Order: sequence, then structure tokens, then C-alpha cells
Amino acid sequence: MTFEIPDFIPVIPELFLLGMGCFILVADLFIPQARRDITYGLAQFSLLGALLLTLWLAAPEVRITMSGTFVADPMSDLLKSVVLLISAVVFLYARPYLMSRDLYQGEFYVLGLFGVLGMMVMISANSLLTLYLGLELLSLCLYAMVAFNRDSTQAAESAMKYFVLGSIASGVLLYGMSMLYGITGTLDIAGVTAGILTASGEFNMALVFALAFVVVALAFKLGAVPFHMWLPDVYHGAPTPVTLFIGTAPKIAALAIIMRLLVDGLGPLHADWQGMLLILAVLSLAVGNVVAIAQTNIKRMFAYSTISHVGFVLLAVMAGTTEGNAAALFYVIAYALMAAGGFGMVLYLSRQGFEADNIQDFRGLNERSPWFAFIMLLLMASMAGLPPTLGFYAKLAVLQAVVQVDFVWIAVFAVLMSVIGAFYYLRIIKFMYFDKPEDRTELSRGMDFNVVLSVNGLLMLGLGIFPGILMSLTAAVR
Amino acid sequence: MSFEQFLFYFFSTVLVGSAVAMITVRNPVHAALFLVLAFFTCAAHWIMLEAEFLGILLVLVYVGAVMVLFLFVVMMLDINVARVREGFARLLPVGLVVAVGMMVVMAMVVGAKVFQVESPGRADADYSNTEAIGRLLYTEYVYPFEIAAVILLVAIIAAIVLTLRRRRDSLYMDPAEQVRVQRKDRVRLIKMEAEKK
Amino acid sequence: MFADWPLLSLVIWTPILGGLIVLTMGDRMPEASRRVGLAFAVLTFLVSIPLFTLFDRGTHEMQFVEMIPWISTFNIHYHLGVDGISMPLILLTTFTTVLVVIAAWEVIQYRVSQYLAAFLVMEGLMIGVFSALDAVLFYVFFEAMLIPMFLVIGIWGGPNRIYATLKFFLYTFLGSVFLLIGLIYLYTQSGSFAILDFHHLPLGMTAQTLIFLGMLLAFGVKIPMFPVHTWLPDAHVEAPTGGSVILAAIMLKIGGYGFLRFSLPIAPDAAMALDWLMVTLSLIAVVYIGLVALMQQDMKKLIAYSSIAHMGFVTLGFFIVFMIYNNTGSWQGAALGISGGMVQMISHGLISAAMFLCVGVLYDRMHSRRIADYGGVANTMPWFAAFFVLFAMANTGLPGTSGFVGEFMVILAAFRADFWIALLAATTLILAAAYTLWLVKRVVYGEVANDNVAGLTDVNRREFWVLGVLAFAVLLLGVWPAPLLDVLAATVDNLVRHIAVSKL
Amino acid sequence: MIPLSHYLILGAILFALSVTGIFLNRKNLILLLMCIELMLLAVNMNFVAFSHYLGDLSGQIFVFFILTVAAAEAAIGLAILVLVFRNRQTINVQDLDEMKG
Amino acid sequence: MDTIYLLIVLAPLFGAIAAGLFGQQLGRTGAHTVTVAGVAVSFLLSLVVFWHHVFGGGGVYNETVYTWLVSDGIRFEVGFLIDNLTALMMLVVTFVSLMVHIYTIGYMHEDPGYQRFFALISLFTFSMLVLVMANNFMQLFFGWEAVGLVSYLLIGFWFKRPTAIHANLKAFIVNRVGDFAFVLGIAAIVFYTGSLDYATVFGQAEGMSQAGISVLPGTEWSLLTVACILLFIGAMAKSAQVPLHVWLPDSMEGPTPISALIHAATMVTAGIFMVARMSPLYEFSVTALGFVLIIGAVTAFFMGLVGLVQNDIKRVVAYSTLSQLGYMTVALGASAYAAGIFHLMTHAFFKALLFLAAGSVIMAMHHEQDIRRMGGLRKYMPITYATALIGSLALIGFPGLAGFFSKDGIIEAVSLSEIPGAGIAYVLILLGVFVTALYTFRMFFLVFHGEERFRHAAPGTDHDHGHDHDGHGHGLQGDPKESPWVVTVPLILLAIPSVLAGYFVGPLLFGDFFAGVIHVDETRDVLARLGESYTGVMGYITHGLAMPPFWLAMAGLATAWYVYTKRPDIADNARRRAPWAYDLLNRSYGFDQFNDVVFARGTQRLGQWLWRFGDTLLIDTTLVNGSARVVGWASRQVRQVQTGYVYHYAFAMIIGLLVLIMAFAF
Repeated sequence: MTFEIPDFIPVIPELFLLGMGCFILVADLFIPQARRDITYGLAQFSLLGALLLTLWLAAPEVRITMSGTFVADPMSDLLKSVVLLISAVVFLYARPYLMSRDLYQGEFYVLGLFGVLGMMVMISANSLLTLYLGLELLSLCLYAMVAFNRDSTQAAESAMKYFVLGSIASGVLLYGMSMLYGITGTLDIAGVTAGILTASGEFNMALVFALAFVVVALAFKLGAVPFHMWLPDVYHGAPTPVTLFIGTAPKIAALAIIMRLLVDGLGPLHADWQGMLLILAVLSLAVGNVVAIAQTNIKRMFAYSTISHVGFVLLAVMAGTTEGNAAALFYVIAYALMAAGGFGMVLYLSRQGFEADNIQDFRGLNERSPWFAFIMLLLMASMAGLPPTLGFYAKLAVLQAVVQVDFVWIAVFAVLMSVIGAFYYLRIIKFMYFDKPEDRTELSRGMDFNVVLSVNGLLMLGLGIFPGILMSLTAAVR
Repeated sequence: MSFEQFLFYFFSTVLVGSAVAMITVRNPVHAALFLVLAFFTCAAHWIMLEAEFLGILLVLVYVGAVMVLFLFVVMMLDINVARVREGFARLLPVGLVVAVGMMVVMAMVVGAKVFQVESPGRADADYSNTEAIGRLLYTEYVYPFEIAAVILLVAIIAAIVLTLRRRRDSLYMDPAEQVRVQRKDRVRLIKMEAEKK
Repeated sequence: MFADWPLLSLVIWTPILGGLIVLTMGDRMPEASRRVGLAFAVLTFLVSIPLFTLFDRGTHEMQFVEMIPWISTFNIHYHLGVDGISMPLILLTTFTTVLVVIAAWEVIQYRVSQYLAAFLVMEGLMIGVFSALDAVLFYVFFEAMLIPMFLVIGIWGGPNRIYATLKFFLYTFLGSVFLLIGLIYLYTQSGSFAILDFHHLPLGMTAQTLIFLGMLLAFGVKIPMFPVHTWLPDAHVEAPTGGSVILAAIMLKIGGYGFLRFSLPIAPDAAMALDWLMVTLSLIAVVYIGLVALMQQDMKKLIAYSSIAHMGFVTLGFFIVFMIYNNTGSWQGAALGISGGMVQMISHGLISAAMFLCVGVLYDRMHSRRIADYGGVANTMPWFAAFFVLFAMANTGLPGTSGFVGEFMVILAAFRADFWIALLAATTLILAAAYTLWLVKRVVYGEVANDNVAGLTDVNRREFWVLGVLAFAVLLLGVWPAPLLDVLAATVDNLVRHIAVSKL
Repeated sequence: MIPLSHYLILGAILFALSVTGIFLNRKNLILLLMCIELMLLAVNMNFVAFSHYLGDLSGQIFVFFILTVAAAEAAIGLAILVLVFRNRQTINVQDLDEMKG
Repeated sequence: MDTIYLLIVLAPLFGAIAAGLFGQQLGRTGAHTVTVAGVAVSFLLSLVVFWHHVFGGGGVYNETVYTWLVSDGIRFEVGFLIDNLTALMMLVVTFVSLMVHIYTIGYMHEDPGYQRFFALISLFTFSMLVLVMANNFMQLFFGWEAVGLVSYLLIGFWFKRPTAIHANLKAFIVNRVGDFAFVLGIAAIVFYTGSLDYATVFGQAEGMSQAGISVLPGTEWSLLTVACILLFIGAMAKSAQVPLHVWLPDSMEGPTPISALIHAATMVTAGIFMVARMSPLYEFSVTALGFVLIIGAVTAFFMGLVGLVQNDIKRVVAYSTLSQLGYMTVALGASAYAAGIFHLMTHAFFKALLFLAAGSVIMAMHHEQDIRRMGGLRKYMPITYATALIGSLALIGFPGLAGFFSKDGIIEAVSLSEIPGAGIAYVLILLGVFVTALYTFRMFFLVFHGEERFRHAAPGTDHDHGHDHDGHGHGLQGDPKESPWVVTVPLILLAIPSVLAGYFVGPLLFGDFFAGVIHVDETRDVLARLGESYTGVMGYITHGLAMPPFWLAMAGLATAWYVYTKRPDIADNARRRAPWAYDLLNRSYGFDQFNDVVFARGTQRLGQWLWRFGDTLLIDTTLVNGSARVVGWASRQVRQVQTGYVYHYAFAMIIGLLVLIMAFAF
């Protein structure tokens, strides 16, 4: 048995991040609370550094290394870049909130960075093992982050729920993986595909059985109905910056593993998982949109809105075509940007002793800050899928993929549900523009916060007017 | 019935029995102990399957560390045992239906003919399971291994962050602070006008 | 000199740019905002004039075409162009917006810059709707327009504005998503989002029917047709005057435009098969809505219902063509119906705008829209009364006003299809007269009803000119509609030729 | 000899039992965590059995990692549990319903 | 000639615009000067045109002024068709209009809306000229509606009066009912001929009469008949034929000059003119002619009867107008178009005269209109008296006066007609002659003879208008005065043609005046047969003296004289003996009541129901808000699933897993 030293070049961003994570962990011990900005700066440096490294190392060809457990390809380059970028934005949005609540600690950033590392591992997973480990790394970081505000009963409760259900999902995933392993005899994803293709017909039932477990686990990670139930409670209970974190980048990573495992790895079983995803997507669209209407807590509302968006993503994946995959990527990236902005707005409004997590807290925002009311307007329009914002093109791409594979009625159902969905986004616009403010506290965040949040919102419009850029990117990587 | 089969069924019975017991007993301490029993029998199974290293590992790591941690927490939290079983009987039918249903469904798949393959036979006597795993672990699986290390690190950090309490309310003296103290921190001189008579 | 300018882009983006500029001016200097807003509205109108003067009346081909790749992944282009159907509507838009901006001058005091910005942006978007030749581009404009209108009604509207604006938005949104599915389906069939490609795409009957129904929902809500019309009265009642004007004058026309640009040419066979439905709904709009309008207690609601009835005429004119063919075996008369519908749209744009402005004039003084609160306005506001009666007469379709032209043409066309359809359509002569003139009677005529009316002052100069310009336009179009028909002729003839050929 | 399916069925039974345990148990969070451990054990059983019958070690490697992760998970899970207890003085599963709807 | 025609039309329009838009600047004098000048120009030029066509041998002028629009091969144009009929109508219209303009100067002297009034009557003149000069249906309709509009505005001129604004609304809507049919008639014509041009359409009339249309399933009617009847329904509204006559009596709420100009002399005769103009069409449809005939006869007799019980001086004249319009219509139905037009012309003069005279009386009585409060005015108002007498005599067809010639012609023509229903029509119009004489002289005697009842304030009756535009009460102080010259001069000028117009009977009725304009099928050409025995005016008069109409008229006159000057109690007795008859007539057969209950309130109730039930309840509450509520309800229900208990969540996951396995693996 010979062993070659693997090519470490494609893994450099991950290694960089790992190194920086450890460095910050140690360095933070020596930084006094008053200088915590240094930790923050280091964390941002790590993310942006990793981003630059990723971009620098991006290449059009597929690079498999680490004995076949790691793959870097254009899709991973794109998704990692987006994950890193959004995580940086998340850290930025999170800072004022953390500072005002005695949560401004180095561990937040360390856990966050390791979570990002987990996502990168997921995105680059080329083996069931790395996929699982990446997932667990991310999940464990998230569990801890949800409970990060130790004095909050809600946070602890939601962390507990998240943990229990997440672990079950892991178990389910593992069970599915074990079956796949048993049938194909390998952990390598490409090997699994080959194994399925060569497996005798007698294994069919077992394969679908395994597939069901895998799909359930992936659905759980995305938050598709009926595996969504953790999502509202976790979004609700977690500190808003953590909600922001959970609601954005991990969705991209989850889609990445769906792409790796389901679309690529289990591609031969497309006929089976298409049906499964269809059911999940339809349920998600219905439940997400309908239940969101009754919510009064904006984080909870966003959670249900996430579920409905997940429905759209699953629809795109379900199509199983190149266009569908591209649409799913486009959608999830667009969604991550929207969600970042949305939670960013919640953070914008919150302050010490005031969470601003009630929808009513947006009342009269137009009078308090016309500019950020406008930003929120763009974000909500985008979430509702109104042109000319980014969200519309995301829906357009998905619907196109769905119609292309002749699921016209499903497309009709999806748009009907999005009409229902439009209602609760409009409700926020209504509160901002049509109502008078009750709370007239001066709203001001740092310059960086304002600029990034503005850019985030305007991106909805900018990418809405020129959606071709992102669209061709996602189309190119699939 | 060969001895091997006997062992299999014996350990399987104990394993399933302890698992059932674990989810039904009312005392968490008992439950933990049943789980330990399950781990032990499971380890026995694994050794039968020539996964000696993992079998040992299970006992050492799980029984030795994880379950102890469980027990420790159980003791520490001191839960009221009596309350734990309320409503259990009411739920049992549903639980049974789902459990049996699930077992049947899963067994139908994994018990199918395709999986009724015989063992490939025993490895050579000089074959070391541990060595083989070790060799793979540090070569082909070095990347997952590193990730696993990070996961453990995260677990440590998380456990500390979540449970370590910096008690602000307890009284303790900080000598450095005592040294640093200056006069103006302690004494304030106020000028007052003399009272006029 | 304008011939090689990207005129359509200019017309679309000038007001949007203006809107953004006004928006950034904020609330600190309302007067300056107004001036800038007006300047941009006027500028847009001026820029749109060459569209009319340089328009080649001899061809049905798209003119002033601009085409730039936009989203290459889906073969989507920034593709603009106008023909005889869209060009008049663009002019109507630019013209009306100027009036709306002027009409808001003293009336809107709350968040002036946002108000003006909303209207200017909306103007650009509506022009975009009329000039887009790419389906996605069209849809983007079509939907984007909802947001400013949503805000306009919601922010500056009446007491029940939130219900009204949500209803407006969701209704329209609900309809339009079906259009989107239809467009996407067409894309998957044709590989392009170019509307003109859709026109020539062969489609089976089932596909046509479904697409037609989808588009019917979108445009039927917009125009609006019975039974999806109930958003309109609420939206109109609650909207500020300018909102009502734009809503009635232009937004409704987008529905009619959609029928001509999409439904008819893309799904002619389905349109033919379902013409009974369209004609029935149109006639219901004329008769039923006419009767409902009669009993309204709120001026704006009455005019809103009258809008629905008039739009019934538009759809009748559009969809009667197949019945004409079935009845007479020739397409003679089809162009008459479609042109009639188009003229009716333009004319209704002017008249409804005028009517809503008139109500606005009263509302600004009395802060009531209830008919019962008025009476004998002519005593205190003679000039206003003159205008109001003129526009009311135009609303009843009096010859000499623009309201007559379209109705007359459509009735003539309808007779070719069926006597009873013509008869029911013609009942509008009676019903429109009844509800409009009864309104006039109760509001304008009679003794001074109360002290509030006694204290009214006649229209000021600004209002006078706004109404005067509209009156002039209404009369001009009524006395000499030929220029408009010249513009329409080639396009409408081509449309008739197109739908005469089955796609099956 | 014992066929593979026996081990698989054993794993399935354990998996089903652990799942049942999770939703039957409404009182004690610790039991929940234990059930999760049992679930992982079932999975591991599968892996080890497959590994043996396939003559492929990667399954055992996977189990190794699962054990590692499970330990880490248990640590975090217990930490959260402690947190819950500190905040509410209870680890009753039924009491964890502050957020719903 | 083009310029002259244009000028004729545009001069009044110019006056109207000047007085209407710039009335404030022009002042009262300016306003009436400019409008009178405009109409005067029109009148003089009309004279020129008349001369040119009738005596100068000018051929038929048929040219397009401008193209209104072209669509689908159909040209909609604005143009003039000038022939003898048009020339005659132009002359009548502009002459009466000029008289009314002048009269108005005096009559409206005190009114604050003076300029507006002049603008409107000038506008009316313009509209009427557009109507009569049209060479196509579109323009005809244009004028048709425009006169309706002006009529609406003028009836409601005193817009503070509730009755006036009720009347004008009613007038417009009833007219719209007619226009509704009229438009359909035009549509029917365009359907077949593809053209709106008279000449083209007339050329295809025969073919059109062959074409069929299936209005009711299973029936096949002649398209031409349908079109003609539809057009005539339009005429029924405009010319106030039963049952669309209801607006005309109420229209008397307008100022008297309007009643004279619009509701007696010109606008209401537009329907007559239209049918005459369309004679090439009507001649192909006996059915339509029969319809016309019956409607006309019914109107002529029954509306005359109602005139017997009216007490408002203007209403009496109004019902008389209705009746006379019926005569004209009867003439049309009997294919005696020329007689209809002739009666139209003579009626225009004497009825305008009567109205203006009535207006003069009203002025003298300070806007008192109840004839029961008048009497003995002969000595105070000699000129009015004389002219009113001439008008009345002309109206009842006293030999030698204009009405005699025209009415006699009609009656004779009907007697010869063989159209179905002609027999009944003949009886009705004969009786109508008696009734006409009776109500005319009832009014005449009550106003000008007998006791001076205005001296003591009469007890309040059912008649009570709020005459708030003049401050005077009902009790009259001092003697009534003769009206100023601006009032009396028009009276005199109108009296002249009221006497003399009849002497054109030869060329108009029996000559070739309308040759090439009015087409009559030879088998039905009653006037030609009548003309065979025509020997001249004197012969016509002597012939008339021997005919029943004359004696009936004289009987009516005598009865009126006896009853209303000698034995007033007879009338009261009759009223007591047959209260039902009086009541029936007083309520003019209950048409108003019927319309009010069935149409006005019925429509309102229907509209209310459709709104409340259809729009509000069914669509809005049930469907729209209902679906919103369903979604909200579903939202609250599905929310319940999210219990907050982690074991439920886990349970859902497991069930989901099981379902997926069962659904796909097995």
C-alpha cells in the first residue's frame, strides 16, 4: 500500500481558516474585553483572507485531493466565496448587537469561524465521511452559538431542540449512508454513483430505502416540511445574530451537499428522489407561506418564510436538469443575500434591552429612517419575488426549470403560494410606510453597518436589474 | 445452532433487551446503566465481526468517558424521579405501533434476500485490525481525521463557553486593583462655604 | 434629429431618474421637489412627442426598436419597440403624469418628494410595460409598477387605505403570476422570451387554452373584468386623487394592452373558443356594473364602477371579432371592434382622469366623497360645474367627446356579431347616462345643500388649467379622432390578419 | 454462519427503538440524549457489519469518526442540558414549550 | 358654396363659444349681440342657400368637410348634404332660432345666467344645423345627441329648482333610450351596407330589405324593417311619441324661449325630419311604416286629450305639441312625408308663436303659469292677444291659416292610405282635430277672456313652483303690461309665416319640391293621388271647408267658447261625473308613475341588490375576503401543529421518513 502526499493547494483556504481560528482562540485569551475589536478584526481578516485565497485558487477544472475525500470545482469556489462573504457580513451585522448585550466574546467568532470551516468542508466534500464530518462541525458550532446567550431561557430551549432534532437527523443521515456504503462498498461519492449504476436490480428497494433516509436528513438541514419544525423555534430563540448566521450561509452549504450527494452521487436514483422532493417542496411551500401569515414575531416569520423558500429550492433541485440545479444555486444565493439583509434590518432596529423582533417594531420606519425603510422595502419585495428585485429572477429561474420538465401545475401551485407569501411581506411594508411610529428612538449604527446594509439592500435592486451576472455564474458552475 | 450463532442471539437478546429497558425505565440512572450494558454487548458483537479496535474503543471511550459524563450530569441535576413516568402508559400504544411499524418496514428492506450473504470468513491470525485502521487513518483519512480534531476542539470550546460561569456576584479581592487604587478614587474633598451666623 | 436617439429608453428612464432625484431631495424642500418633479414630468412628455411625430403610420412593424442582450442565460433581451397599439398609450401616460404632478401641487403636503418620486417611477415603469417586447422585461415592468402604487394608496390614501391597497396588490399579483407561468411555458416552447416570437409560435389547443386563461386572469384583473373587479372600487376610493387618476387612466389600460399584445396573438384559437366567455363577461361588466354604479353613494366608487363598465366595452371590442367571423364568415368589422376598444381605452384614460380630478377638486375642499354631502355645487363653483358636466357627458359617451368614438365603433362592430350583444352593449347609453347624470344632478345641481357647499371656492388657476387641458383633449379626440385611428390602423389590421390564421 | 441481514435487522431494531424512545420520553432530556447515543450505536452496527461482510475497512473508519463525533456531540448536548437546567431548574421535555406556533 | 355652408354652421358655434367662455368679459349686451349676430348670419345665409337651391336651380350638394376617422374600410366623415329638404329645414331652424334669440333678450332680462343662456341656445342652433345638414348617419347622430345635450342643459337651466333638474335628467335619459335604439339602427345599416353615407346606404336599401336578421331564434326578419323600426324608436324619443313622450311635458321646466325653440319648433321635429330623410329606406318596409303610423295616431289623439285637463299654460301647449308631432308622424307613416315636413314647418312657426305668446303672458303675470289664475288679459296685452289668436287658429287648422293646409293634407293623405292601421289612424286623427280645438281655445279663453282672476290670489293648488329667481310673490300688484318690443316683434314676425306658410302647399305637397329627396313608392304615393285633384290654394281651402276636419275644429272651438266663457260649471261637472277619466288624463295615463315605479325604482332596486348581493356579499365578502379568511384560518390551524414539544417534532420527522419509505421503496 503506497501513500502519496496529497496536494494541499486546493485546501489552502480551509487550512488558513483553521489556522486563523486556532490563532484567534488563543489570541483572544490575551485580549481584554475593551479591545475585543481586535478579535473581531482578526475574524473578519480570516474570512476575507479565506475569500481571497478561494478566489485566487479558483480554477475551472475539478481538483480532487486528500485521497479523494476533498473536491474543489467551480461550484465549490463559487459557493465558498459566497459563504465567506456572507459570513463576513453576518459578523459585521452581529457586532453592535453583541456589544450591547455582553456577548461580545472571542468564542463567538471562533465558533463562527469553525462553523464556516464546516460549511467549506461540506461544500468540498467528495466522500460520505467528509460530508458527514463537515456537517457535524457546522452543526456543533451552531448548537453552541444558539445557546450562546447563556442567560436566555429561550436560547437554551431552542438550542436543546435544535440539538436533539439535529442529532436525530444526523443519525438518519448516517443510517442512509451506512446502507449506501453497504450496497456500493465505498464511501467515495463518485464510487457510490458507480456502485449504484452497477448494482443489481435486487438492490433497488434497499437503494430507495437508503435514499429516503438521506433525503430526510438533507431536508432537515434545509428545513423542508415536515422536517422543518426545529426551524421556527431555533430562529425565534437564538440571539438574532445567530439566527442571521443560521439563516444564511448554512443554507448554501446544505444545498451544496444536496448537490454533491443527491444530485451527483444519487443521480441515478433521480426518478425516486424527484417524487420525494416534490412532496417536500409542495408541503414546504404550503406550510411555510400559510403559517407565516399568523406570525407576530419577525424572526419566526422569517423562519416560515425560509421554509417556503426552501420549497422553491427543492422544486428546482427536483427538476434534476442543469437548469434546475443552476436555478437552485441561484435561488439559494439570492435567498442568503435577502435573509442577511432582512435580519440585518432587525439588528439595525434592535438595541440594548430591545430585541426588535416583533413585526410591529417596524412601525413607521419610513418616518424614522426613510432610507432604511426603503432598503427593507427592497428586501421584502425581493423575498416576495417582485420584480425588479433579485428574488423575482430566482423564482423565475426555478419556475422555468420546473415548467421545462412539464410540472406546470406544480409551478402554478408554487406561484399561488407565493401570492399568499406576498401578503406577509407586504404587511411589513405596511407597518413601515403606512403606520405611525410609536418608538421614536434615534436609530444609528456604525458607518460600516449602514454602508453594508445599504449595499445589501441595493444589491436586491442591482442584481435585479442586472441578474445576468449571478445567473450566468450559477449556470456556469453546473 | 453453532456457538457463534448462540453468541449472536445471546448478545442480540441482551442488547435489544437493555435497549428496551433503557427507554422504559423510570430512573435515568438505571437507563444510563442499561445503555452501558447495551454498549458492552454491542462491543461484543463488533468483536465477533472482527472489529476488535472499535469494540475496545466503544468500551473505553463510551462506557469509560461518555456514559460517565452522562451519569455525572444525571447526578448533578438531581431530577425528581417520580414525575418522570407520568403519562407513559398512555403513550405506549402509539409508541408500540410506531416502533413495530418502523421495525417491520426496516426489517423488510434489510432482511431481504440480497442481504442474506454469508460472512467472507475469518482473517489471518496475524492480521491486526488496529494496525490496519491506524494505517488508513493517518494516510488516506488524514483530512477527516483533522476535521474530527476540530470537531473535538469545538466541543471543548462549546462546553466551556456554555457552562463556565464567571460569577460576578461572588466576593473576591483583586490585589492588582487594590494596588492600583488612587486617592481620588476613595476620597473626595468638597469645598463648602462657611455658614453665616 | 430624434430619429436615431434611443427614444424609448429615454422615455422610460427619464422619469425614473427624475423620481430618484426627487426622492433624494427629501422632505426638507417640498417646493423644490415639486418643481423638479414637474420638470421631469414635462421633460418626459416632451421626449415622448417625437414618438408620435416620427411614427411611421404605414407599417405594423415595431418602431424605435432597441435590443440589447440582458440575461443571456435565458435569452432575455432589453428589447423595446412600439407599434400603433402601444404608442398612443405611452403618450397617454406621459400626458397624464404631467397633469397628476400639477394636480398634486398644493394638495399633497405629507412626504412630497416620496409622492412625486412614486409617480415618476411609476410613469417610467408603465411606459416600460407598453414598450417592452421581451416577455420578462414586460413582466418586470408590469409587476414593479405595483410597488409604487401600493405605497401611494397606502401612504396617502383614505381611512380604509390599508385594506384597499393590500387588496389591490394581492388581486393584481394573483392574476399576474399566472401570466408568468404562461410566459415561462412559452419560453420553454420557443427558446426565447421575445413576445414577437411567441406570436408565431404554433401551440396546441390545450396549451393555448391554459395560456389564454392564465393571461385572462392577469389582464382580466388588471383591466378589470367581472368578477375580479372588486379591488378597483376600493382602491379608487382610498387612493389619493393622483393615484386614482393613474390607476384609472393608465393602469387599467395595461390589462387591455395585454389582451392585444399577448392573449389574442399568442392564443388566437383559444380566444376564439372562449370568446363566448369574454363577451359574456364584457356584457356583464357593461350591464351589471352599470346597474351597480347607479347605486353608489361615494363619488369615487361610482366613477370606479363606471370605469369597469367602460372597460367592459374595451374587452367587448377586442373579443367580439371572433363572433363577427362566426356570424358573417368574414373578418370585416374585426378591426373596427379592436380599434374601437383601443380608442375607448385612450378616451377613458382622459375622461376618467378628468372625473377623478374633478372629485379631487371637491375632496380637497370638503374632505368628503359622499354624494349626499354635496348639492348645488354649481352655485358656488360655476366653472367647476361646467367642467364636471362636460366630463360627465363625455363619460356618457356623448358625440363630440372622445367617449363616443370608441363606444360607437364597438357597437357597430358588435352588431355584426349578434343583435343581442349589440343591444346589451348599447344599454350603456342609458345606464351611463343614468348613473353619471344622476351624480351630476345630486352634486352639481340643486339648491346649495349645506354650509360647507356654500363656502366652496371655484377652481383655482392650477385646477382650471389641468381640467382645461383635459377638456380640450377630450373634445379634440371627440371631434377629430382620425389621427389616433391612423396610428392604429396598420397595427390593428395586421393583428386581425394574424389572429385570422389558426395556430393549430 | 450468521448472515449479514441478521446484523442489519439488529441495527434496524436498535434504530427503531431509539426513535421510539425519543418520542415516548416526555419527561427527561437526558434520556433523549441517551436515545441519540443508541441511534448512533445502531448506525455503527450497520457500518461494522457491512465493513465485515464487504471486507472493506472504510466502514470501520467511519465508525471511528462517528464515535468521535458522538462524544463531541454528547459533550455539547450535556452542556446545553446544563444550561437549560440552570435557566429553568428543570429538564422536563414537556416544559420546553416556550416557543411554538 | 362650401364656405357659406360652413359659415352657416359655425357662426352660431362661434357665438356660443364667445358667449359661453367669455361671457363675463363680454357682458350681457356683448353676449346677446354676438349670439344674435351669429344666428342672424346663419339665417341670412340660409335664405341665400334656400334661394340658391329652390329658385336658383342649385343641384344637390353632397360633400365631405373632413374625415372624422377611417377604420376597417368604413369612412366616418363629417359632411353636408344640401338639398331642398335641408334648405327648408335650415331656414325654419335659423328663423325660429333668430326669433327666439331676440325674444330672449326681453324674456331673460333679469336672469343672472343671461350669457349662459345665449351661449346654449346658440349652441343649440349649431347642433340642430349639424343634424339637418348631415350627409351621413354618424353626423346625424352627432347632431341628434348634441341637441339632446343642449336640451338637457336648458331644461335644467334654473338648476336650483328640484323640478327642473329632475326634468332634465328625465329628458336626457328618455332620449337616451331612443338613442340606444337609434345607434342600433345605425349599426344595422352599417352591418349591411358597410357605409354611413346616406347616398350609399339609400342605394342599397332594396338589397337590405331582402336581407334577413334573426333577432329572436327561429325568426327571420327583414334587416331593413328592423333598422327602420330601431331608427324610429330613436325618433320616438326625440319627437316625443308614445310611450317615450314622457319627458316633453316636464321639459317645460325650462325657460319659455327654450320651450318654443327646442321643445316645439325644432329639436322635437328632428325625428320627423330624420324619417323623411330616410324615406328611401322606409319605403321598403311597410311594416315599419305601419308601426310609425299607429304610434303617430295614438300620440296625436291621446296626448291631445291630456291637454284638456292641464292648467299650466306651457303644459297645455306642450301636450298640444305632442299631439301635433303625432300628426306629423302619422303623415310619415302614411308615406306622405312631404305633408309631415310641411306640417313640421307650419307647426314650427305657429307653435313657436304660441309658446312665445305664452311666455309673454307669463312675463306679464310675473312668472305665473296657471291659467286658472289668469283671464281677461285681452285688453292689457293686445299684441300678444292678436298673435296668440293667430297661433291658436293656425293650430286648430282654421282655413286659410298655415295649420289648415298642412293638417288637412295629412288627414286627407291618411284617408287615402292603404297601409295596415290607416283606418284606425284616420279615426283617431279626426277626433284629434276636435280635441285640438277644444284644448287650444280652452286655454285661449281662460287666459285672455273672462274674469281677471289674477287679481285675487288664487287658492293654492297642486301647482306650485318655486320661482325663486324673481323675488315676486303670487299676488299681482297693478295691471299686467304688454311686453317690450323685443318680445312682441318676434311674435309679430312669427305670426306672419303662421298665416302665410300654408300657401306653399302646392309646391311642397304636390309639386316637385322634394323630388329626388323624398322617395315614395308609387303604390303608396297618397300625396300624388291627392295632388291629382289639387287645383290651387283657393280650391284647397274650399275643398277643406267641406271636409269633416273643419267642422270638427269649429265644433271644438264652439264647445270651448261655451264651456269656458259661458258655463264654467260644465267643466267642473264633467270632472265630478267622471273622476276616473279626469284622473287618468291628469296623470297622463300613468306613464310617469309606471316609469317611476318600474324603471326608475326597479333599476335602482336591481342595482342595489346586485351591489349588495353580487359585489359586496358574493364576490367581496365570500370569495375575496373569504379566501383570505380561509388562509388565515388555515394558518392558525397549521400553527397548532407546531406544539413546541420536541417529541412531536421528532415524531413528525419519523412519520415523514416512514411515509417516504413506504411511498417510494415499496
